Amino acid sequence: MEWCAPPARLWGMGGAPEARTTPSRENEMSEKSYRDAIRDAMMEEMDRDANVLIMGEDIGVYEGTFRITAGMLKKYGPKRVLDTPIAEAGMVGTAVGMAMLGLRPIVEMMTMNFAIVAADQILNHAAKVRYFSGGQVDVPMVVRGPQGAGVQLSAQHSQSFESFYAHFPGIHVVAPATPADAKGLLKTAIRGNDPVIFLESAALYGMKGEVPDDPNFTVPFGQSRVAREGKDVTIVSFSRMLQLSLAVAAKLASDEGIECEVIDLRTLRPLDMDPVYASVTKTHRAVVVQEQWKPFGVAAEIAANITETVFDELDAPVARVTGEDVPMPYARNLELLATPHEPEIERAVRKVLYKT
Amino acid sequence: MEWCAPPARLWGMGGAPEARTTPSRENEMSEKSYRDAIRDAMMEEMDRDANVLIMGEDIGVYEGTFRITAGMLKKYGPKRVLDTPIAEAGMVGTAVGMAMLGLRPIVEMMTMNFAIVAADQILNHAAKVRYFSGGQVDVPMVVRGPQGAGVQLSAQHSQSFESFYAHFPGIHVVAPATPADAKGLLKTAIRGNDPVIFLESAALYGMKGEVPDDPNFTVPFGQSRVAREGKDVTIVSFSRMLQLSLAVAAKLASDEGIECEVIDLRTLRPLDMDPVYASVTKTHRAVVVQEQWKPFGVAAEIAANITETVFDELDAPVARVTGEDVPMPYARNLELLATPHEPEIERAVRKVLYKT
Amino acid sequence: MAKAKKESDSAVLDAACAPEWTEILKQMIFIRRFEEATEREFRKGKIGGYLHVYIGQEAVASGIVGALQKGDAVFCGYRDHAQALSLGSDPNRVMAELFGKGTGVSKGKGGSMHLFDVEHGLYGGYGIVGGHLTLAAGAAYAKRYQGSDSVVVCYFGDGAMNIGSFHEAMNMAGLWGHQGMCPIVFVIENNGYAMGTSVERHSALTDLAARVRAYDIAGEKVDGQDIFAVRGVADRVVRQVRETGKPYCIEAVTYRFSGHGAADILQPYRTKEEVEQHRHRDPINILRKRLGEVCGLTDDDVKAMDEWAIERAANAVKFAEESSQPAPDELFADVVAEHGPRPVSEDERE
Amino acid sequence: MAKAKKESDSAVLDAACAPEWTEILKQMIFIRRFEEATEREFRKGKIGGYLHVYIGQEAVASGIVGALQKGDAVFCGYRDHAQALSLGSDPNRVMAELFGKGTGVSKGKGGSMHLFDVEHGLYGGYGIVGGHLTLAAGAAYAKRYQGSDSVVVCYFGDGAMNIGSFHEAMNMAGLWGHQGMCPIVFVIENNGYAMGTSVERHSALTDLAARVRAYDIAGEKVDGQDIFAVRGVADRVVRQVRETGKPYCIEAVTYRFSGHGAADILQPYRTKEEVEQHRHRDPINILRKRLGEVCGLTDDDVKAMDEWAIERAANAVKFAEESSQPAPDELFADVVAEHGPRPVSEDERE
Ligand SMILES: Cc1ncc(C[n+]2csc(CCOP(=O)(O)OP(=O)(O)O)c2C)c(N)n1
Ligand SMILES: Cc1ncc(C[n+]2csc(CCOP(=O)(O)OP(=O)(O)O)c2C)c(N)n1
Ligand SMILES: [Mg+2]
Ligand SMILES: [Mg+2]
Repeated sequence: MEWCAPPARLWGMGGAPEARTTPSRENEMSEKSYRDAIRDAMMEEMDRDANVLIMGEDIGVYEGTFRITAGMLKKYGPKRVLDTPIAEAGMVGTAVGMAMLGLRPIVEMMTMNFAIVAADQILNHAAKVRYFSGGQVDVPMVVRGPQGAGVQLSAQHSQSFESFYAHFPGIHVVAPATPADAKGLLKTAIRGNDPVIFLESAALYGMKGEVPDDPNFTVPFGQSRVAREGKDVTIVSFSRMLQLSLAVAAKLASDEGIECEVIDLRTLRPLDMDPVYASVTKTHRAVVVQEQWKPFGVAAEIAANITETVFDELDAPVARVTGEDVPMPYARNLELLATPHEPEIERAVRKVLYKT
Repeated sequence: MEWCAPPARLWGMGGAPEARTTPSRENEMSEKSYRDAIRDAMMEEMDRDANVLIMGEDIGVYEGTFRITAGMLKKYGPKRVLDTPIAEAGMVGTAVGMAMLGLRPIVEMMTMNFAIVAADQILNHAAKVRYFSGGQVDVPMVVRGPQGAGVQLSAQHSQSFESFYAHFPGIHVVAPATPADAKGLLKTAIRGNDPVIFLESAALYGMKGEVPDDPNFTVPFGQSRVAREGKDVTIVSFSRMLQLSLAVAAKLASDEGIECEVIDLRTLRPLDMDPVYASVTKTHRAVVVQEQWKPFGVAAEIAANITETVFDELDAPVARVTGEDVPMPYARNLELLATPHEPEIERAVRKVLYKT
Repeated sequence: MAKAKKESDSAVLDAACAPEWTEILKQMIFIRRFEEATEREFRKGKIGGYLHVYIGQEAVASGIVGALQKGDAVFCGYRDHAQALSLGSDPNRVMAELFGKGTGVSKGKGGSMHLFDVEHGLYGGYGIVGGHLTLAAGAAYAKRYQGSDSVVVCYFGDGAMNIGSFHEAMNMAGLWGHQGMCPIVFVIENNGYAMGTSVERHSALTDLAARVRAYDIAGEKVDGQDIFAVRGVADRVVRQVRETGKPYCIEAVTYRFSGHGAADILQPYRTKEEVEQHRHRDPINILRKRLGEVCGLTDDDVKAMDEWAIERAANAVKFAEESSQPAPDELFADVVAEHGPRPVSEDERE
Repeated sequence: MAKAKKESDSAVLDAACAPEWTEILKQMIFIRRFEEATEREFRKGKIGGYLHVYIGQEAVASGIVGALQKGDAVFCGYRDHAQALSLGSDPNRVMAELFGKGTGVSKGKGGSMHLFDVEHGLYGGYGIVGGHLTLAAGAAYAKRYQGSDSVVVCYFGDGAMNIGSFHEAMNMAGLWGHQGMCPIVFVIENNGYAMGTSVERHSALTDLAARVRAYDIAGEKVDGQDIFAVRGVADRVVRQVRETGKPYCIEAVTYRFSGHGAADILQPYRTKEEVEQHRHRDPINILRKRLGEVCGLTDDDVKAMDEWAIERAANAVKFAEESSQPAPDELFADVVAEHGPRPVSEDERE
C-alpha cells in the first residue's frame, strides 16, 4: 500500500513534481499525487485570480523543501512568489494584513511545526480580527504545510496540529486524506474569505489518486465523506490515518467479513458530524483514529459528540486509537512504537465488537 | 456568593495584598484570598530556596498588574525579581535556560493570553528538552498568570488555555479552584522538576478561603478532589467553573433534593480520572463544565474518558457545559451570553436526569 | 539623530494657513475632552474592560494623520481613540463602541482596544503588544501590489519594540522596501514607559530611532509635543514613502499625562513632579500659544473651541448612552464570513 | 567592523605552541572525516531524519570552543556535531546518537539535531531556528546568579537572526549585560545562506555583526576559515565576557561546502563555481599550510593524522552499528521527571 509505506526517507527528497496535465474537460480525471494536487490547486487559483500570491521560506529560488512550489517563482515572478526570511510570525502577520486589504495570500510553512512560532498571529489576529472589527474586514488567507510524523524527525518536527487549531473559532481547519480532497479543499480555502489552516500530511505527498480535471472542481468545507460503506463498525478518521483505516477495513472485510464503514472528516472546523451519527446509528459501534497524542486530541471531541448525540445507539464505548503520549523520539524503534499503525486500529475494531 | 460576583471591575484594580500572617503551627488555617495564597506560595518558596526567582512584565517597580508581586522587589532585590521587557518568548525561553542550569524560575504572564506569543518556547522547548536530551536536564520552572473571561476584555484578552497546553506531553497543567489549592499546587509546581503551566482564574483572585499555615503544605499533582459529595449526578470541573458548579449543587440540593457530587480536577495534566469514575459508578450521570469553547476543549476529553471507561454505568450521555464557540465580544450583554453561568449548569444536570 | 528643526519651521504659520492650524487645535482640544469624558464614564462604570487614553500625546496622532490622504491605512495598538478621531471617525460611534453599543464603530464587539473604521482608513486597534506591526507591513505590501500609491501608518509604543513581531515586521519591511514594495511609516509613540517600565529598563539601546538601522530603515526623532515638528516631519516622510515605497521610522518623543490605563492609579514608577514637569509641555498649549503669537488667536477663541469640544464629547456620551446594546444574535455574527465556506447541513448535501 | 588581524597574529605560532596547534589540526581533520562518514551512513540509510554537517565551517566550532574552560556551557542549532566533538564528547556516542542507538549521547532520543552532553558542557542541539538563543541567554544569567565565572557560548546561523526569539534574546542579554549578569558569547555562523536563501535576500541589513548594536551589544566580524583568527578573537572575547558579564557577538564569516542538509542535492541557489571558489579557503588547509611553513609539519605527518581520523570515524560507525536500539520502555522515560510530580495511583492516595 503506497500510502502507508514510509514517506520519502527525507521529506526534502520528494523528487521533481510531475509535468502538469493540460486543462481538460469536465468529468475527466487524471492520476495525480497528493503533492501535485496541492500544487495544481495553487497554480490554477493563481492563474484565475491575481490577488492570490504565495509566501514562505525557500519556496522560490530553492523551489520548496518538498518541491511543491517548484517552478512557481519563474512562472509568477517575485512579487507573487515571495521568499521570506525565517520569520513565521512575520509571514503570517503580513499575510493577515494583505488579506485585510483584499489580497489572498497563501503562506507555506516549511513544516507546520514552525507555525507554533506564529501561533499568536494565527489565533489572536487572523482568527479574531473579523470579529472584533465588527465584520469590517475579510481575512482570506491560507496557512498550509506538511505535518505529522515522518521518519526520525524527532520531537520538534513530528507533530500534528488539528486539535491545537480547531479549538479556536474564527479559522477553518482542513486535513485532507486524498489527492482529490487536497486539491478540492485547497481551492475552497483559497477562494474563501476566512483564514484557513490547511494541514497536509507529509507522508501522503507521494500518494496517487484520481483527481478531477475540471478547474472549477472544489470540495466544500464541513462535509464529511463516507470513504467506505460498511455495517458493523464505524471508523472515523482524517488525513493519513484515514488511509490506514481504509487498509484495515479492506483487510477485515476480506479476511473475516467484518464490514467497517470509514468516514473521512476532511475538515475539523467546521466539523460535520451528521454522517458519523448516521453511520453509528447503523453500526452501533465507533472507533476514532488520529495520529497525535490522545489527551485533548481530535478523537476526544469526536467521541464526546458521538456519545452526546447518539448515545442510545451505541452498543460499546467509542474507542480511540492515537499516538503515544510522549514527545516523538528519534530512534526508529521507539518512533514506531509512538505512532499508531494498522494493528492498533484492528485491535480497536475488535474491541468495540467485543471480539478480543 | 463572592466568587461568582463579577471580578474586580478592572483586573488591575485588585487593591493591595493583605499583610501576611506570621508563620504559624501545623494544622492551623488562615483565611486568605486566592491572590494572597499565590503570593504566599511564591514568597515561602523564595525564602526556602535561593534558586527560586521570578520574572515578568511590570512585576517589580510597578508591583504587578494584579499586585500579586507587590513588595517582592523590595524584599528580594532585582536579581530575584526581574522586570522584563515585553518579550514573552524571551521570558519563557530564558527561564528554560535558567532551569536547565539549576535555577527555579517562575515566569509571571501579565495574562496567559500573552503566553501564546511564547507557545514555541513552552511547547517545543520547555516541554521537550528533557526528552530529546535523553533525560540529561531537569526543567524546573513555572509559567503562571491569570486567564479566563473578565469583564469586557474582548477577544484577545479573555481566553482559557487548559486544553491548549494539556494536549502536550512534557508539561504539567494546573488550574486551581480554591485559595488552598492555589497555594498548595503552586508550591508543588515550584518544588518540582518539570515545566508547569499554572493557570490562575483572574475572576477568583478576590475569593477567600481557608488555607493551611504549615509552610510545608503542598497539594500533589494528579489528585482530583471530591469537592462535594452527592449521589444523583457527577459534576466535573476545575478553576472558576468549579465554584459555579458548587453553587448549583447547593441550590439543587436545598431546593429540590438533587444531590450532585462535584469533582475538582485540579490538574489537567496529569489528569486523575479515578475519582470521576468512582463517582459516575455511583451516580450514573455526569456533567462536565468548562469556561472555554466547546470544540476540542477539556470537557471533550473528560467526557470521552468517562464513556470509554465506565460506559456501562452511564444512564445518560455525558453533558458538556461550555462557553459559546465565538471570540469573546466586548459588549457586556454579548459577553454574558458567551460565557457559561449557573442556569446552564442547572439545565445540564436536569438533562442528564431526564428532568427537562 | 537628526533633529526635525527645519521642518518645524517649514510648517509655515502665517495668516494664510492660520485656519488650517486653528482647525488642528480644535481637533486636539476635542481629543483631549473626549478622552477626559471616557475616563469619567469609565469611573461611572459605563465603559468596561481596559481603557487607555491619549492625553498628552495628541500631537502624535494629529500630526501624522494630518499628512495622510484618502486610501491610506492606519494600524495602531490599543491606545487608539485619538487616531480614530483624527481620521474623521464619528465621535458618537467611537464613544458608542467604548460603551459596547451596537452603534459603535466595531458594532460594540471590539471596545476601546479594537476601534475599526475601515471607511476612514482605520484598520484597528489591537491588544497584543506589537502584534499589529506585521499586519501593517503586509498591508503596505498589498497597497503596492495593487498598484496604488497609498501608504500605511503603523503606530506603536516604545515597549512594543522589544517583542519578536516588531523585529520580524521590521526586517521584512526593510527587505520589501529594497524593492520599493513597502510604503509604511512606522511611528514610535515613545512616551517613556511601557506601562511602568521606563525605556532605560526595557530597551538595551535607548536611542529608539537608531534601533531600526538594524533593518536598513531610516529613522529620526521628533519632538512629539510640538505639532509643528511632527507635522513637518510627517509631511516630508509620508511624501517620500509614497514616492519610494520604502519604510521609514519616526520616533515621536512624547509623554502620557494619564496612567497607563484607567487602572493605573498608584503609578509607583514615576513621581508626581515628573508628570508635572511634562505638563509644562502640553501639546495643546504649545500650539495654542503659537497661534496666539502668530495669528492673534485669543483666549476667547480658545474658550469657544473648548466649549464646542466639551459639548461634542458630551453629545457623544449621550449618543452612546442612548444607543442599544448589540442584538443577541450578533454574538454569532462575524465569526467567519457569511459569504464564505460554512458547514453544510443535511438537506443541502448532494 | 574591526578586523581580527592582530589577534590572528597574537595566536603565536612557533615551535613552542606547535603541539597545541597540531592537536587542533588533528581535531579538525577528525571532524571532517566524521562528518563525511555521517553523510555516507545517511546515504546507506543507517542515519535517519535530518542531517546537517559542518564541513567547511570547522574552524568556527574548534576555534571558539578552544577558548572555553570547564563549566562553560554551549548551546547550538541542529548543525551541532562539530561542537560536540570539539567539546570532547565521545565520537562513538555521538555517532551512536545519529544511528538512534541507546548508547547515543542523548540515549538515541534526540538524533543529529539534538546532541546533548551536559558533562562536557553541551546543552544541545535544537531544531527550531533561533529557539535556543533565549535558552542560552537564560543560562548565562543563571551562571552569574550562581556566582560562577563561567560563560555561555551560543552558536546560530545567519538565517536565525530574522526570527523574533533572536531579537528578544538579544535585548534581554543587552539589558542583563548592563548589570554584568549575562556572560554570553553569541557566535553567528554566517555561512552565507539560510538553506537556499542568501544573506542579501533574508536580511535587510547584510552587515550582521552591526545588527547587534541595536541591543547595545558589541559585535565584530572574523574570518571564520582562519582558525588563528577565530581562536584569537575567541580568547580575547571569552576572557572579556568572563570578566564583565556582558554579552558579545562574533560574526564568523564562513561557508558550508556541503548542502544545507543531506537532502539538499540540487542546490539551485548557488553555482558549482561558487562552491569551488570557497573550497580554496578550506579551513583545514589553511591551518595545515601554516603549520607546514612555521613548524615544519610534513605531508606524512598530516597523512598519519588523517589515517588516524579515518579510522576513528570508522570505529565510531562500528560502535554505533553494534550498539543496541533503546529499550522499548525508553519510550515513556524522560517525558517528565521521575523524581518530580507525577500522577498518584489509587493505592497511594491518602
Ligand atoms: C504581548 C503582550 N504582552 C503584554 C501585554 C500587556 N500590556 C499591554 S500595554 C503594555 C505596555 C505597552 O507599552 P508601550 O508599547 O510603550 O505602549 P504605551 O502603552 O506606552 O502606549 C503591556 C505590557 C500585552 N497586551 N501584550
Ligand atoms: C522556526 C523555524 N523555521 C524554519 C525551519 C526550517 N529550517 C531549518 S534550518 C533552516 C535554515 C537556517 O539557516 P541558518 O540559520 O543560516 O543556519 P545554517 O543552516 O546555515 O547553519 C530552516 C529555514 C526551522 N527549523 N525552524
Ligand atoms: Mg510607551
Ligand atoms: Mg546559514
